[in-house]
This record gives sequence, structure tokens and C-alpha cells, in this order.
Amino acid sequence: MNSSRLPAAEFEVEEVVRATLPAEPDGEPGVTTLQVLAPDGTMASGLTATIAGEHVDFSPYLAADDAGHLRSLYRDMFLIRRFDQESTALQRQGQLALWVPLTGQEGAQIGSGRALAPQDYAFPTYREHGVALTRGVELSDILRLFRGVTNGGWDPRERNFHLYTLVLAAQSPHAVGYAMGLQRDQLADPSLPPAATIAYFGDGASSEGDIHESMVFAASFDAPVVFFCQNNQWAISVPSSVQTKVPLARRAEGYGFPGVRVDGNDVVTVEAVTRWALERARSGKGPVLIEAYTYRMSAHTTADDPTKYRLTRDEQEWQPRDPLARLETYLRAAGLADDAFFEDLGAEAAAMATDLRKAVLAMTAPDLESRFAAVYAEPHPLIQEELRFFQQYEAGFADEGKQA
Amino acid sequence: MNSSRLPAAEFEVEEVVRATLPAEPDGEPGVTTLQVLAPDGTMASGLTATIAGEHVDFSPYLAADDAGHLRSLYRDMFLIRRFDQESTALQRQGQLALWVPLTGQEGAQIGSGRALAPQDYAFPTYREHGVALTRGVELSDILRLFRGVTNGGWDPRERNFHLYTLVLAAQSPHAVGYAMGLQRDQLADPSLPPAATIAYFGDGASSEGDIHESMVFAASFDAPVVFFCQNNQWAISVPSSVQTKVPLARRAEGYGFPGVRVDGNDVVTVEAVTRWALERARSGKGPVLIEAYTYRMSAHTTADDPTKYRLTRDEQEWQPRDPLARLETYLRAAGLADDAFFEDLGAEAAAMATDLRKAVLAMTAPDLESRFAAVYAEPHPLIQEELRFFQQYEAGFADEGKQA
Amino acid sequence: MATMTIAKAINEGLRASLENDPKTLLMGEDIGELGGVYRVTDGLKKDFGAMRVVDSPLAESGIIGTAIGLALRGYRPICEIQFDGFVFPGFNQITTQLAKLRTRSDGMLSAPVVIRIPYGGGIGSIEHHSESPEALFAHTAGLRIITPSNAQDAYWMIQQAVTCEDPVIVFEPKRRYWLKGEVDTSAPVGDPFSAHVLRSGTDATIVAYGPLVPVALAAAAAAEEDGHSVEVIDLRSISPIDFDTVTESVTRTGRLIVAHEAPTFGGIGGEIAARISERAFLSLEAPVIRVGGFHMPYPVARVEEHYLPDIDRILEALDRAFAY
Amino acid sequence: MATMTIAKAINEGLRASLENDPKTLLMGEDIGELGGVYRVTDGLKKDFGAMRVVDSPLAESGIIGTAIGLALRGYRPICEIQFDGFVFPGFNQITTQLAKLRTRSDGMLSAPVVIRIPYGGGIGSIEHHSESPEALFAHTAGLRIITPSNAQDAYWMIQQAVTCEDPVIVFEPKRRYWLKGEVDTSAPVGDPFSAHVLRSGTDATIVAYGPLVPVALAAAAAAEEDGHSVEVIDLRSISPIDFDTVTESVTRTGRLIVAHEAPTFGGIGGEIAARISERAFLSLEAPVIRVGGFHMPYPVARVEEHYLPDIDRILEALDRAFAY
Ligand SMILES: Cc1ncc(C[n+]2csc(CCOP(=O)(O)OP(=O)(O)O)c2C)c(N)n1
Ligand SMILES: Cc1ncc(C[n+]2csc(CCOP(=O)(O)OP(=O)(O)O)c2C)c(N)n1
Ligand SMILES: [Mg+2]
Ligand SMILES: [Mg+2]
Repeated sequence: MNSSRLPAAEFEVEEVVRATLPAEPDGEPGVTTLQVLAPDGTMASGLTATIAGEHVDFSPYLAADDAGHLRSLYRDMFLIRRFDQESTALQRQGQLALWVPLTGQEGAQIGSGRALAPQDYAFPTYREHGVALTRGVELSDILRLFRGVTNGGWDPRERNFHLYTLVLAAQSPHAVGYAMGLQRDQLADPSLPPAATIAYFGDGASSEGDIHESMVFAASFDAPVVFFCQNNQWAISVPSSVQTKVPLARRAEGYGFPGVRVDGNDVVTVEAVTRWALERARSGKGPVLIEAYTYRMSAHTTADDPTKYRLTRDEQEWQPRDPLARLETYLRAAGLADDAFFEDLGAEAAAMATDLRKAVLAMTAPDLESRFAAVYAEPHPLIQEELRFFQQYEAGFADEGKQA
Repeated sequence: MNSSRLPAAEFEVEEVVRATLPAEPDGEPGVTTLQVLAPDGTMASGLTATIAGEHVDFSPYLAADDAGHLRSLYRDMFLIRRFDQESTALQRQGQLALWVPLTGQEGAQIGSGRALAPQDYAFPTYREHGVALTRGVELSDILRLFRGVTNGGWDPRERNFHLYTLVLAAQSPHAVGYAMGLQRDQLADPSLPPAATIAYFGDGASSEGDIHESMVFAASFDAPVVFFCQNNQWAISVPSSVQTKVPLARRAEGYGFPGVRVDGNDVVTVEAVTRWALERARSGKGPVLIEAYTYRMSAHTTADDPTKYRLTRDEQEWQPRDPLARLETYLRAAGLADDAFFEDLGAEAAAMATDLRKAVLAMTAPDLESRFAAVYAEPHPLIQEELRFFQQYEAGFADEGKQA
Repeated sequence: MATMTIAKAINEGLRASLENDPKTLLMGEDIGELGGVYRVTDGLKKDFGAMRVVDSPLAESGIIGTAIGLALRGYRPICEIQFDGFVFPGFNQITTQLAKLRTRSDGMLSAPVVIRIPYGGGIGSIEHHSESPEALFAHTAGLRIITPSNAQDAYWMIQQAVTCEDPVIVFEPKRRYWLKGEVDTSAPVGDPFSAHVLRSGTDATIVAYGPLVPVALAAAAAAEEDGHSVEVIDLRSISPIDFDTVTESVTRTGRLIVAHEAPTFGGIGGEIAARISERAFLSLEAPVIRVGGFHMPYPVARVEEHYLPDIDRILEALDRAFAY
Repeated sequence: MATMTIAKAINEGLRASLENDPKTLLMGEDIGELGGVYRVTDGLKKDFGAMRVVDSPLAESGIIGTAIGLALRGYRPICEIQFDGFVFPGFNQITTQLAKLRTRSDGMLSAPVVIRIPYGGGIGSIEHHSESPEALFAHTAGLRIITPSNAQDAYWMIQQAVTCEDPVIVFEPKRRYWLKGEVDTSAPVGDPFSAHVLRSGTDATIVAYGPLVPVALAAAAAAEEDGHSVEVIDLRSISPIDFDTVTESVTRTGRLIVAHEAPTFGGIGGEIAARISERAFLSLEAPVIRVGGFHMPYPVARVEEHYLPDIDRILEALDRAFAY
């Protein structure tokens, strides 16, 4: 195991230090990007940092030594990328209305998702397919939304993974409120396992007022919530520099809770830092903001054409920082995974893709009639009236059909 | 002039330093409160600080040596307090629907208002009567709103002082947009004097999403705007600790522009720091957040009863920090103002109060008919239709009256 | 039976809700120590503590948004919006999130959040403190909207809102907060989403709700002196609307006046007029006539009495209806 | 005369506005480099620069709020909201600030801000991308709301919105963006706040606007085959509404169908039905019948065709009207 590149690194998060890491993406001042697994596949042996004046040793949270765990992180990333490719293909073939690719963000999503305990609850935006995987959500269920047969697709309570929210930032206060509920549950029954929530949002969404208000509430009530911002550099066509001139992790300072920037393409660090943040939140110390510095390697959605607004060169620059490639390099170099592992995984992914395709083609549209029942929990005369109209109206066509 | 208390003070705003000032209000970490004029009436000879890594010498902005200027600051504070008292009395006597007192915040308001250049434009909330005075707004015009005869009261373009805005924080993006307009004006005509805007808001309003969004816009476009937060400790009955656990000045860090906390009851420092911030903004360096740490010495409004939620003891603790008393002490001790000055001022204020009362009693209500014309700039058939109805309807009563 | 003001009745209703269900909690600005600017939550923080009566940061989107999260965790949050005109920063959370959660989840998730909004004018206040924005919520499916007009309804309807599985907005007629009435705390009133016929008549029907109910009753009494028998319906629920009760009445009386403080244009009166015109087309002797606010921002206090629908405005509308 | 799509017509209209007045500027998400998700602003940043075609941070309240500030400084900002369902974070600024500024200042201040909102369904999209929230703005005095249904109107109405001294919301029928039409760029169309009779008839009137105008025209054509002569009015302006034109028509035809995609309950159709029922009471042979969306969040793409008012739904309504 190559751990010579760095000693137990001491990253002074608050100071204006120029990062010494090869992975430091660009020259934004004021914050260091935490990383143990470098793009070249080398792994540092430890990770400590000073965060908001707090000295943190992340070593207890680092899975760097656990070969099985590292392989399983790789497996998750690999599977979800394959899922992404298959979904893109399904969209191209007209089987999905739209697809929102995650390629490039596997490290951020699998790392943070794997850090969650079963009792934690995740609030995604719309791109968190990797987190869904870690929560055990049936992946085909995600495609229901994009096939246009539902706005949901799964029961969030089963896997503690909320539905996708398309109004940017709107889920962030929900995560805080849910966390406030967890606090009250804990008070009422201290034997419950402490739990936290995690709110996912993007660099673009960070500008919305709801992000601010949820951070104010979280800080005020010490809510057990981790704000997880995937800064993938783009909000559709708008670079993150329009949303902020300093690292988004620094937003936390203004609310008095810790903000950390991690290399979002380093799944090992993402997992460790998220585990630390969740544990801190669960223990009553309040929220943490994690900025996962990553890159949207694909288009915003299948309806988007990035050549209109970004250079292929930029895309190519991020290629060597791919979250999968570096872990594969490390696993191979350290002798923790052999060809057979990768071949088996390829086969597993192919089978998954086949199943997925089958599941999608089998998804049928609901009828509009059924939608009337989902608006209210309790009886509602207007719904009844309109449903009656609709049934009669449709029946009229059926009759016509019969007569014709 | 007593300036021995402090040498040219070096306040490390970003460090976690415990303030050494007698006026440091309480033990919030992470920021220092800038002050030259202490509650005991002693004046420091200079003021420097490191703000967001920038070393700032405020001396060029300090009016501490200019006796005439100091007296005029005192005069403004004195007059506006008298205005506040008279308005409160008018409300008690049923001449106003409501009154929003500013007592205690004269230092923050006069200091910041006097820092403005004529071409700057101020966006108040609803308590900024002191700023209105410094802008030359006819004070009785402010009372039109509280007498319920208008929602405005003056032409904002005449004095570059916007109308009061009652939806908290809503004026903050207006200030940023106006500043973006100033930027464009400057580009189109570089011979224009550089100008900036100032957005006033409270500790409570700081939690609203609009504050965040306006800071995001301001930072993104380097808009020449100064965010001026009067932290008067209370949002009606809610202490500022509910809105934030760290000094509000620190919010700026998250956006990458400077945040400064000043003793809001030290009019000299408030003016100096605001002048620095405005000049910085005008010169293209982008926004600054100033938190003026002060105290609402009176009720939230005349409809409010603070005994329901705060201790008289707390109110008493702030008494010795009164912004007027300390400047009076200093002016007298330094021999810059004598009894005659204060007596004349008292007489001037009394005369002003008499005029004010007369003006208020003379204010008559508009008729509803006139309100139809103010909704749209251009002709509008629904307005015309409703106005016609209303006129006929009213005429019906007049007819009835005649017949009876 | 006890006599209490509407404000007190809501206070007692909230107290009962807090007692009946440990999952209920109150959130809002100044609702704790102060007991709300109208003292509707007076004493509740003292008795139920800061975890159940929460003085929130000053942020309406945050209030509604965190309430949704609490509801997802099984709580029943009751939010107070301080004044009608200040609900708009929370409009996005109400319209795109709260209202749609159930549909979005195909009926799996409920968000039984209650939003209390003191509304309406006539209190001599300043801008944004006298508005009637109910129509802006009624158009959105997934919400329910009720508004009590008397203490008895106030006491029960707030509790019914809390136990309802759907999100409910309770518009509280703030200028009637001090209106006293008898409250029977032992026997709940019936379906909060039904309209009540408060006075029966044969010649015309007035539909009103919230603050205008006493005005409608007074107008009917005045009309009686002129020899017209006028029925008065307290709508009580703005979404859904109990069209059956209104239709039944209009079928008998042949004339309908709808009165609300909100501006007429685009107001809920249009919905009532349109639907009743359709349902009772052949019974109508005159068009449905709406009495409401004018198409302007709520005017300043000194002229509000000319703006607000009053007895005379309703009588004038009745005259027009009778003229057909 | 040139043939262009509605999207291109708006693009050309914006270009003309930018050329005619140096104080105009565009603001919104993705409108610069990308030219907007619908390419409506394509090429404008390249030609007018980043100071006049501004890719804003992702924050709708910030967009509208700063536009108000710019307008106060004498600019004429034209904001793009990316989709109908995403206007709500900006609802507070529109409703409490933009709409009321003129009244608040007793007519001293104007805020001639234009807000462009692509709206409506039928595009097979996901949640929040197919809504018709116009009624939520029409109820608020101080705003004007227009919606073009063809390229000629699109080209001119956007420019008329820009020169109007009042704030104007332009709802753009996104599923008709690629609908082509003739545009005469030399002669402006008349008053953008007036309705246009697009087809005359004698037996009934259909009022529609935006995306449903072609549907209404097709329904009228189909009705003609059944022997009914149906007049079609393109409303064009939702606030104010040109009631004179509609009343004149209904006085002649005696029957009125109002069609919009927005849910019927609380929709603008109720306002039209109520007012026309009052104005043309004695001429109406049948009640005004509304054809609109159902009381549910806009449904998923796979069922939207059953939800959206189409030719058959309008014909069914006509049948009902003729049955009286
Ligand atoms: C409130 C709101 N405004 C606008 C949109 C339209 N929109 C969808 S995605 C997007 C960009 C989001 O960027 P970011 O938050 O960085 O997330 P990413 O897509 O990069 O994961 C925009 C503007 C929206 N969904 N919600
Ligand atoms: C959006 C909004 N929500 C609620 C209110 C009601 N309200 C008026 S003043 C106030 C407290 C404001 O506190 P702060 O911002 O600290 O200003 P201060 O009154 O102390 O000057 C509240 C809650 C409002 N005006 N606007
Ligand atoms: Mg992004
Ligand atoms: Mg305050």
C-alpha cells in the first residue's frame, strides 16, 4: 500500500493556504480540499484537519485499510455508473422522457451515502442515484419518475431515502425539520439510536434563499443535519463562480458551524468526512456543511448540450480525476483486487443493466383516474365531482366507440 | 481630548479574540467590536483592523478630531431622539396608528447616514428615521405612513432615500439591483461620481432568504452596496441568539466579502467604518457587511409590551451605553461643547417637535377615489370600471343625503 | 358552555391539541414568550415548553419548510404566520412542496401541517397587515382552507385542522379576534369543510366567510326591514367549497350575493359565482353579484372603511339583484 | 413579412428592445452563453454583452428583487423564469414588492419590470415544468399579464411589455414555441391588453389564450362541421381582461365556453364566467361553461393528454351549452 506520498496530513481548513495536493482543482483561496486518495491512485495514510477551530483526526473514519470495504465502494461506484449509462441509453431510445446523469459524481454520492446509518434519513435533489443505491432503493424505481409515470417512485420510509425534489433547495428545510423531529424523538425515548439527516444540493441551488433559511434553523436548533453540497462546477450552463467567489464550504462560517471541502472524487475521504459529520450531528453538536468538490462529467440532462457553454478542454482536464479510475489504480497497485474482481463486476453490471431495461419497458402509465385519489388523504367533494365528470366523459367515448 | 485609553488599536476581526473594550457587549466569539468612543465618553485616537485579511486604517475616515462635525453628529442624534419621543406621544394621543421607536439606535443610524454621499442611495426597513434625517427627508413626511394616510410619504428620488419596506428583507435585493444599475451608469458615463447603495435590515430580518440571495448577487457582481445590519438584540420578542449563534458580521465570510462589527452606539466609529465601506464599494471592490451592535431601548412598536419577554435588568444594563450620553460626556470633557450648545439644541428640538405636531394634525386622509389612480401608470379598464362603480355608489349616498 | 373570544377559543383549541397529541407542536415568530402578537398562543410555551412551542428564526420559508420535515417524521406542526401579508416568503414551500407532497408520493406520504394566518382588514393597521390572500391558495390542489367566523367554530375547527391528514390553512379573521361567543367544549361541531346556513330566507342568499359573516348577517337583518327575506350562509371552508349547500339555497332563493374582503377580480367569489351560475342556471332570477375589495393593494388605514365591503355595499348588491 | 417560430419571434422582439433602448437588459438563469433552455435568448449575450444579458445566480427572488432595484435606477429589466413551476421562490418579490411599488409611492415610482415565464403543459416533461399559474398573479393588483398565441403577437407583445410603464408578466406558451407564423416587423399590433376575435360565429363563443388558442380554433372548425357557428376569442391579456370584447361577442352568441390549461377551480375562467354572467345575464342561453385542468397537481407526462383540455373537451362543453 502506497502511503508514502503524504504523512498524516494536517490541513488547516481555515487558513489561506495553497493546497499542495495534486488534486487541488483550482486556485480558490481560503480553504483546503481534503483528500487521501489522489488522482494518481496513491493513498495517504491518515487525515487530520482543523475545522472551525476544532482539531479533527479523521483516521477512525477512514476505510483506507479495509480492503473489502474499498472494493465494495468501488463496486457501488461502478454499478451506478453502469446504471447511468443504461439510463442514458434508455432515454436516447425514447423509453425515458429525460435523464439526469451522475457520471463524475460517484465518489461524492457513494462516499456520503455509505456513511449513512440505517436510521439516518437522506433528502436528495434529483441527481443522487448513487445515494439511492447505497440506501437500497430499487434502482429501476428511480426511472419511474423519468419515464413520466410518477413523480415519486418508491416509499421513502422504507429506505429512509426521500423522493427527489425538483424545486431547487426546497428539500433543504425539510431535512432540517426532519432532524428537529429526530431530536424530539430522542428526547421522548432516549433508547432510540441517535440519528441524523443529510440534505443534498448543488452549487447552483446554494444561492437559493431556502438554503440560507435551513442553515439558520439548523444552527439555531443544533439540528442533527449534514448539508452536503456537490459542487460539480456547473448549474446547467452557469459556472459555480457565478454563485460564489469563495469555496462554498465557507458559507458555514457565517452560521457558526463547521464547513469542510472534500475532494468529491475521492470516495474514501468523502465517506470518512461524512461519517465524522453525521456522528457529530447525531451527538448533538449541530450541523456541518460538506462541500464535495467534483465535476459533472456529462451533460446537465439528456436535453442539454454542454458544447454550447463549456470547452471540451475543461472536460478533458477533469478526466484524470475520475473517481473510479483512481480507486481502481489503487486497488490494483495495492494488490487488493485482481482482474477477476473487475471482470465479475463487469458481468454483474451488465446483468443489472439487462434487468433494468426489462423493468423499465414493463412500466406502464397510470390512468388519470387513479390520480384523483392521490391529491387528498380525506374525502373531498371537488375531487369527487371532477372524477365523476371525468369518468362520464371517458365513458362517453367508450360508448361512441361501441356505437361506431 | 482624552485619547490615552487606547493606542491605535489593532482589532483582529477574524481572530477569536476576547474584546478588551469596556463596551464589548457580551461574550460572542469570533469577532471584535470596533469602537473608538467608549461608553464612559473616552475616545481612542485611532482605529485599525484586519478585515478579511485586509489591513484597514480607519483614521482617514474618523471625524474624532473635528469638533464641529462631532457636535453636528450629536445634534442629529439629539433631534431624532426628540422626534421619536414626540411621535410616541402623538401615537399615544391617537394621532398615529402606530409608532416604531428608534431610541438607542441613534448612533448606528446617524453614523451610517452621515457617511453617505449625496449620490448614494439608501434602502431603509421601517425604523431608519435617523437615516432619513441625515438624508434631508422632511421628518413629518415619515409620519404620514404611521398616520395611515399613505404607504409612502416622500419622493425617494429627491433625497435618494427609499420608502420604508415592511416585508422584512425585501428591500435588500432592491439595494443590490440599484447598485447594479449604478455600475452600468458608471460604465456608460465614467464622468459620473461613483456611487453606492446601503441596505438597512435588522438581526431578525437577517434570517430571511432575501438577505442571502441579495448577498449572493452582490458578491457575484461586485455590486457597490453596503449591507448595514442593526443588531438591536431583538426581533420583536425574539432575541438575536435565535437568529444566529455567532456575530452576524461573520455571515459575510461565506460570500467572500468583508464583514465588520462595530459598536452601533458609537456614532464616530459607525460613521468611519461606513465611510470606508462605501468608498470601497464605490471603487469597485464589491460589497461590505456592517453589523452595528446596538440595542432597541424602547418597545418594538407602540403596540408592543417588552415586559412580556425581556427583563428590565437587561434594559438597564444597556442604559450606560447610550449613544447620546457618551458623546455628550466626550464633548463636555474635551471642551468642545458648552452648556449653551446643549440648551440651544434643546430649544431647537422643542421647536421642531411643535412644528411636527402641527404638521401631523394637518395631515388629512386621501379619499379612496384617489387611490384608483395610483395602481397603474397606464390606463386600465378594470380600474376605470371599479372607479365608476365607486363614484356612482358614493353619489348614491350623497343623493340620499340630499333627499333626506 | 363557556363564553370566550375567538382569540381565546383558538388558544384553547391549540391547548387541547397539544394535550391530546404529543406529536403536535407550534412554530412561528414571537409565539413563545410573547404569546404571539395577538396573544393567540399566550401561555402555551409556559405550559408545554420550548420544544413544543417554538419561537422560530424570522423566516417564513424556513418555518413552512421545516414543518414539512417535521410532518414527514410524524409530527403535526402548527405554524403561525404573523400577518396575512407576510406569508409570501413561504409561498413556494406551501405551493410546490406542502400541497403536492401527497400526489408526488402517489398517496404514500402525508404532510398534515397546519398554517394559521390572521387575515383581513379593518384594524387600522399599516401595509401588509390587512390582506385577504385566500384565493392565492385555493387555486392550488392539495391544500384545504378553512376560516372560522365565531368562537365555537374557532375552538373546534383549529383542532379539526390539526387532526386532518391533509395540510390545512386556517385563515383567522383578525378583526374578530375579540368577538365573544358561546363555546361548547364537549361537543365538536361537524365537518369543518361544510358551509353553515346561519339565517334562512326565501328571496336571496348571501354567502360570506370569516370577518364578513357578521356584516352579512347585519345586512340580512336590514334587508328584512325592507321586506326582503335573505338567507345567510357562512362558507367556513374555502377549499373545498360546500357547493351543495349553496346550490340548495340558491335553488330556493333565486338570487346570490357573494361577499369577501379580498379583491373581487380573481377572488374566490368568481369561483362561487361561476359554479353556482352553472349549477343553478335555471333558478337564477338575477346574476350572482359579488361584493369584494377593489382591484388595488389594500388601502391605507384612513380610507379602509370605504374599501371594505360593509352592510351598505351588500344592500346595494341586493338591490341590484332584486332589480332584475 | 417573415415566417418565424414563436420562440424566434420573442428572440427578435427582445433583440429589438435591446437595440431600441440602452436601458433594457435581460436577466435570468442560463440565458447567456446557453441562450436559455429554450434558446429564446440565443445569440443575445454574444451581441449585447454580459452587462445586458446577465446570467444570474440561481435565485428567483434575487432575480426579481434586483430587477426591481434596477428599475428604480431607470433600467428596464426583462427577467426570465426558467419554468412556470419555478416562479414561486420569487412570488414574494412579485406580489408584495413589484406589484405594489406604484401604489406605495402614491404613483411616484414605476417598476417597469418584465417577467417572462414559459408556461403550460403538453411537452412530456417532469414535475413543475408544465404548470399554468397565471391566476395566482392575476388576483394581485398592480401587475399586468399577457400571453401571446402566435408569432406576430409574440414579436410585438414582448416589446410592448418592455415599453409599458407597469410591470408586465409575459406567459409564453412553451409547447407552441416552435409554431410558425407570419410576422410583420414593420407594423406593430395594437393594444396588447385587448382581446382579438380570431374567428367569428353566431351560436357560441370560445374564449381561450396562449397554448389553447389553436385548440379552440380547431374545436370551432369541428363544431362547424356539426352545423354550429362558433366565435373564437384570443384573450391575449389576462390582466386586465378585455371584458368589452367578450361581452359584445356573448351578447350576440348567447353561449360562452372558457378554456384554459390551469385548473378550473379558482382559475381565471371563474372570473370571466362571473363577470360575463353579470354583464350578459339576459343574453345567456346557457351558463358559461369552463374547460380547464382538474383540481390536482399537473399530472405526470404519461397521462397529461387526458388532463389537458383538448378539442373533444371543448366540443363536449359546447354540447352542454347547446343542450340548454
Ligand atoms: C427553484 C428552481 N429554479 C430553477 C430550476 C431549473 N433548474 C433545474 S436544474 C438547474 C441547475 C441546478 O444546478 P445545481 O444546483 O448546481 O445542481 P446540478 O444540476 O449541478 O446537480 C436549474 C436552474 C429549478 N429546478 N428550481
Ligand atoms: C416577512 C416578514 N415577516 C414578519 C414580519 C413581522 N415583523 C415585523 S417586525 C418583526 C421583527 C423584526 O426584527 P428585526 O429584523 O430585528 O428588526 P427590528 O424590528 O429589531 O428593527 C417582525 C417579525 C414582517 N414585517 N415581515
Ligand atoms: Mg451543479
Ligand atoms: Mg432587531
